[in-house]
Amino acid sequence: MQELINRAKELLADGTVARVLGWKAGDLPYNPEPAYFEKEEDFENFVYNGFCGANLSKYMIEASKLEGKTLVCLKPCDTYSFNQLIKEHRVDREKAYIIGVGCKGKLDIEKIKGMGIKGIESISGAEITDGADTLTIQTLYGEKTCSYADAMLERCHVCKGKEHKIYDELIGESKETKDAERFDSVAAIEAMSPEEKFAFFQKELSKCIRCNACRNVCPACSCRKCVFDSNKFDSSQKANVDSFEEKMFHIIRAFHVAGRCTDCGECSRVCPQGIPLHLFNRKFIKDINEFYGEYQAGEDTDSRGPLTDFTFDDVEPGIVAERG
Amino acid sequence: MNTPKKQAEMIKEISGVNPLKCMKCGKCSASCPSYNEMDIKPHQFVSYVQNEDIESLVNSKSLWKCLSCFACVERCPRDVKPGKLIDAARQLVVREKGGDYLMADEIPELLDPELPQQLLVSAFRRYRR
Amino acid sequence: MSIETKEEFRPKIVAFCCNWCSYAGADLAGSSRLSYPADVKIIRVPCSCRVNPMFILRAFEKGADGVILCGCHPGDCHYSTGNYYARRRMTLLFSMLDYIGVENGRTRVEWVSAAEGVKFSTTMNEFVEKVRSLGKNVRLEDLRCRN
Amino acid sequence: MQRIGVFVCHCGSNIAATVDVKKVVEMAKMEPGVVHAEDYQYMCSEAGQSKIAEAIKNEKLTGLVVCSCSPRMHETTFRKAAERAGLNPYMVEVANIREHCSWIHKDMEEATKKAVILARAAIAKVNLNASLKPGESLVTKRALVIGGGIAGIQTALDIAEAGYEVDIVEKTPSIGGRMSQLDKTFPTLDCSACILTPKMVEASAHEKINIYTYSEVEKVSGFVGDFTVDIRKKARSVDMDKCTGCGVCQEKCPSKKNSNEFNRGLNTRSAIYTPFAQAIPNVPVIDRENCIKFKTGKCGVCAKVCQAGAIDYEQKDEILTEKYGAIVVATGFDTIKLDNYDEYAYNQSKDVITSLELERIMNAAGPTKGHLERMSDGKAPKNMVFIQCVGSRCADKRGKSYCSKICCMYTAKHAMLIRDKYPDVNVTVFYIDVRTPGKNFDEFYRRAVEEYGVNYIKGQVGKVAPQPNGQLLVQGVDLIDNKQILMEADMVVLATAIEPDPSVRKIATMLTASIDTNNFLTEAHPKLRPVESPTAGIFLSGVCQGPKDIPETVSQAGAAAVKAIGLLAKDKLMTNPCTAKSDELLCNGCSTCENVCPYGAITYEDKEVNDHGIRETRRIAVVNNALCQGCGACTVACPSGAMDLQGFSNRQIIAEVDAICR
Repeated sequence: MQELINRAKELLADGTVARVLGWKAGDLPYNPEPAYFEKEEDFENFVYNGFCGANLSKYMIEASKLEGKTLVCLKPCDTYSFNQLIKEHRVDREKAYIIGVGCKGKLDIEKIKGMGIKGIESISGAEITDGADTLTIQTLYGEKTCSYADAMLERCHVCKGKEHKIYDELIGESKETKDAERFDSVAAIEAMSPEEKFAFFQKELSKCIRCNACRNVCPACSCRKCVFDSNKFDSSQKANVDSFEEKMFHIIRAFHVAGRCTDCGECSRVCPQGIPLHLFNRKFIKDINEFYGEYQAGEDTDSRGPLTDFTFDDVEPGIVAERG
Repeated sequence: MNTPKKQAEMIKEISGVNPLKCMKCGKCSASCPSYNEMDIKPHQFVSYVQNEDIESLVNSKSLWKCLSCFACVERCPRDVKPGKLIDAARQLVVREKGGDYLMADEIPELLDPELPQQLLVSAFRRYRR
Repeated sequence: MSIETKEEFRPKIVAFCCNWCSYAGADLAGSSRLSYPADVKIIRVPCSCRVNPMFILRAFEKGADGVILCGCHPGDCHYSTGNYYARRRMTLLFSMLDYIGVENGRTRVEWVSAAEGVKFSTTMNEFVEKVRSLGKNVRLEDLRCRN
Repeated sequence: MQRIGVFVCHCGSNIAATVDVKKVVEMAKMEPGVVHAEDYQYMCSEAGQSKIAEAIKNEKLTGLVVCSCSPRMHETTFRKAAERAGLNPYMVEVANIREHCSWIHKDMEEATKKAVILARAAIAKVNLNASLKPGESLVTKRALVIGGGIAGIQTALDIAEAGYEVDIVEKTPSIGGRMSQLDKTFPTLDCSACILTPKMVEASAHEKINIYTYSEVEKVSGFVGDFTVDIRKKARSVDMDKCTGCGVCQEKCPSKKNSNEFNRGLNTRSAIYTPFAQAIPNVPVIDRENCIKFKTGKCGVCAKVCQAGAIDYEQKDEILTEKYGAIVVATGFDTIKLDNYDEYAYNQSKDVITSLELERIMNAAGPTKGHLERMSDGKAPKNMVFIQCVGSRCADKRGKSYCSKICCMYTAKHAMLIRDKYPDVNVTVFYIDVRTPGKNFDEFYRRAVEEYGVNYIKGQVGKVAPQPNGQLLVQGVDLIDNKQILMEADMVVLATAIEPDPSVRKIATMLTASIDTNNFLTEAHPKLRPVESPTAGIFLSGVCQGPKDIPETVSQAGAAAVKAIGLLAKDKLMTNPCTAKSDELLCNGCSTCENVCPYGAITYEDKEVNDHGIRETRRIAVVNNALCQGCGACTVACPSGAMDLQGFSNRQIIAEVDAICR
């Protein structure tokens, strides 16, 4: 982390960048938040550890409008989002100085709490320089430990790889975290009967409180004005008023980002109700891969997205029924 | 037996043939190897079913003279398949009478070693329940 | 007629038809007097690619029991490529609906040319039959407005 | 709020017999925005239209809903009526209660209910309609004719005579098409070449006509009045300007065993060839697949003997890009393949031929120099059998469902010509029906029977079996005598079904012109617009639209020409105002819409916007109204809903959905 801070200060000092976009410590040991750092003294709060899950790409939309370059710290998976935003002309590559930061998997505090660890005072073992094997947690009730992998976000278990797709320089080491298949969870739902599927999503989605956190954090959901806030479709709404609307909202949201979603997993990470929202996006990705060939949004900045492309012999929509 | 109308419906159902599709070109009769032995000709099967005169059809010689070679079925340009109609009429008789045209014991006597296999198969198709 | 048949379930079906092929195909079905159930109501759109998934979900929300989209055959789109995009969009949307447990018989895409009045009518007959067999759409409907 | 008038048409009894129009009027009056509703016998009539005009004036209507026949039929009529009465034509919507309702439903209650819902949907839409103004686009005063047969030649001549430039693109080395392969024409028996050749010469000499032979259309973009077409001029390997057409190269060419397409493969030709003597242009092409020089690199005989030095082995395909205001398709036909008709032994015997092959045999320039003889042994036939409807009128996959229309007449012609020239030849025709609608057609057929003694048998042939003695055993049926017939024939002629030339599929796709299940191009209206494609600016000439004989083809060619001239005569066209429009405050500038636009109508501009007080420069999608055709692909691709389609807006369609599901 110190290496990162030193380099950031250096670039600020020599005028290469006008500000630094990173994470600052929060009020609790596990909730750092995205922040700008413009002066040397700001860096006191700068952190980069296992809890820095937030994808900073989306902040670059606004940062691109500011004077001068912005140094942005991007984890390997965040670079996919950044590429996708370049493709959509939402961020200005010239306005960004990208430091690709290493990643050893990001942590999910809900998982730690789920292990019965309460009253957390501090956590060690989550620094980027640590081995990412074990977490030691000081709690009101004494010291507890847990394995790093057990506390990881779902998305890190199905990591796309620790290679940065776009950067100006790289700092920090990474560690492979993939130990599960990305589409297994989707396939498990696909195998259910229609009744089970419906019951599953009914249960999950009825938790939705329409806080819009998923939409606000999503780098693909970067519309100036969301269709659910405009009068273009007679669909504007601020809260759920019936059981269908949450489904409508989430299906349309997933459809709007289909072919553009990099599967960064931010939606699921930020959902206060713990809804596995990535299951929607990943279903689309799985279908796209199966129907139209492997496609990873954000892999590059110039390929055609699957929904703005076609071949003459694409599968017919009837495939859905045929597949059973 | 049932009313002529029901019989005709049954033939249509068994054969899966829609006689209304016939354009009366006669290609079935032109293709038929047993044409000369038949009293009702293949192209007429269609109109007999259409006119619901199943009685004449089931009592005709043609019923048993058809070789079931299905040349007419193969070549019919309108997908009407007169061979299937006569096949269905035969089914009707076989089902109705409860008796077969030939007894199994009689067959060996009638066999000619020169006969092609296909004919035997079609004979079984016709004469067995 | 028994009471049961009187109260037979009549589905609400929305059919989106592209102006150039399928709407003309529906016109041909009409002028050829090829009947299909009155449950089908057609909305004219310029091209199958004009149909936004929002429209389909909206129809379900408002109580439709089935939604069918008809367009020109692939390769024959009046706008060259519209139906190719529609094909991808609808494949993914239908797959998603299937994934969340909505019976896939309630959605269908059929390519009907201006010359295929017969196909239009048989497609609609089949589709209505299918939706009837599935019964009322209760999974996507906004129940609040119904009861 | 709109002030909407609803007009319900009885269409005589077409609608009123199954839809309770009074009930529709009554229900419509209860819909929001509706201030006036009435019904009338014939809304499209003069009287009906003036009712609309009166209501617009008296009730100060701002929107109209006409419940009548399909909008494809009378939308324009009602829009024009509204415009004359001072209402913007795009404030009119049509509820289709005839084709989509009264004609398909029998139960009055049910049909009326549906009509009410359809009216309701249209009213809901009109409530959200906005006045639209069409734009203008310029017309390129030049026409393209695809296909250089009699249809294409006639169309080109007629357009050129009206004073417009025309280009003909023909894929074979010469214009002339199928008609140049025919010997005589029915029902007058004049020689085909004698009437066609002068037309070919006239076309090639016309100063307004430019002919590209051995060329194909490669790519088409643009729209009515302004098409851009790429034409591939295939390498001829002979310099058109230098060649004198002396023919020495063809004589000396050592590769002579190549199937002669013009003679339907009945004999052979050299690798450098002109398809026939009267070919235009009279410049040979080198068939590179069979040329020894191209295959082995050695030979070059033609170059050596050519005094004009016209042979050019290095020639390359050339792509020309031209602009046109109108395109006429005249791609013609071919006979179907007979591979699936084993019973007629076409692939087994050389003496079973198609009628088009017989044309070549009968022709003095054909493979037998006009002598009627068997292709197997050159003997003169004594007994000939003609079989009608081979592959026509078939419900199965082997053939075509339609009647090929020309076979009855050309068979009568063949039979008559043979009996006339070779009175000792017996001619038997097996037919299903003899169809002779046309001027002097039935008389012609009767002459074949009565004066020339052609034996017509009503019935079909089941099988043609080649015999060891070279004869053909024909097994047929006489349905009148109820007899099966077995006869020996020396030659059997199959009246083979015709189908659109296979190249038409690709061309139709390029032109976005619709084709039917048989690959015939669809007309804009089967009765009232038979020579226009539904795609604006595309016209149909000849058999590409449906089977027809020469006089019909020539009339249609003229009609297509007139339609094209009508278009070219205009300086400007009104463009469809139902185009996409981007809301600059919602646009993300993400380029997604640009990727799906088939017309390249969307570009991006950096534009200063005022978003509720925030002034900033944004990258924003801009639609070129002259290029946009209004498909709406962009509207769905747009995630923010910034892109919307005028006349079919998101809110309008949703209003229709809501009205239907209510």
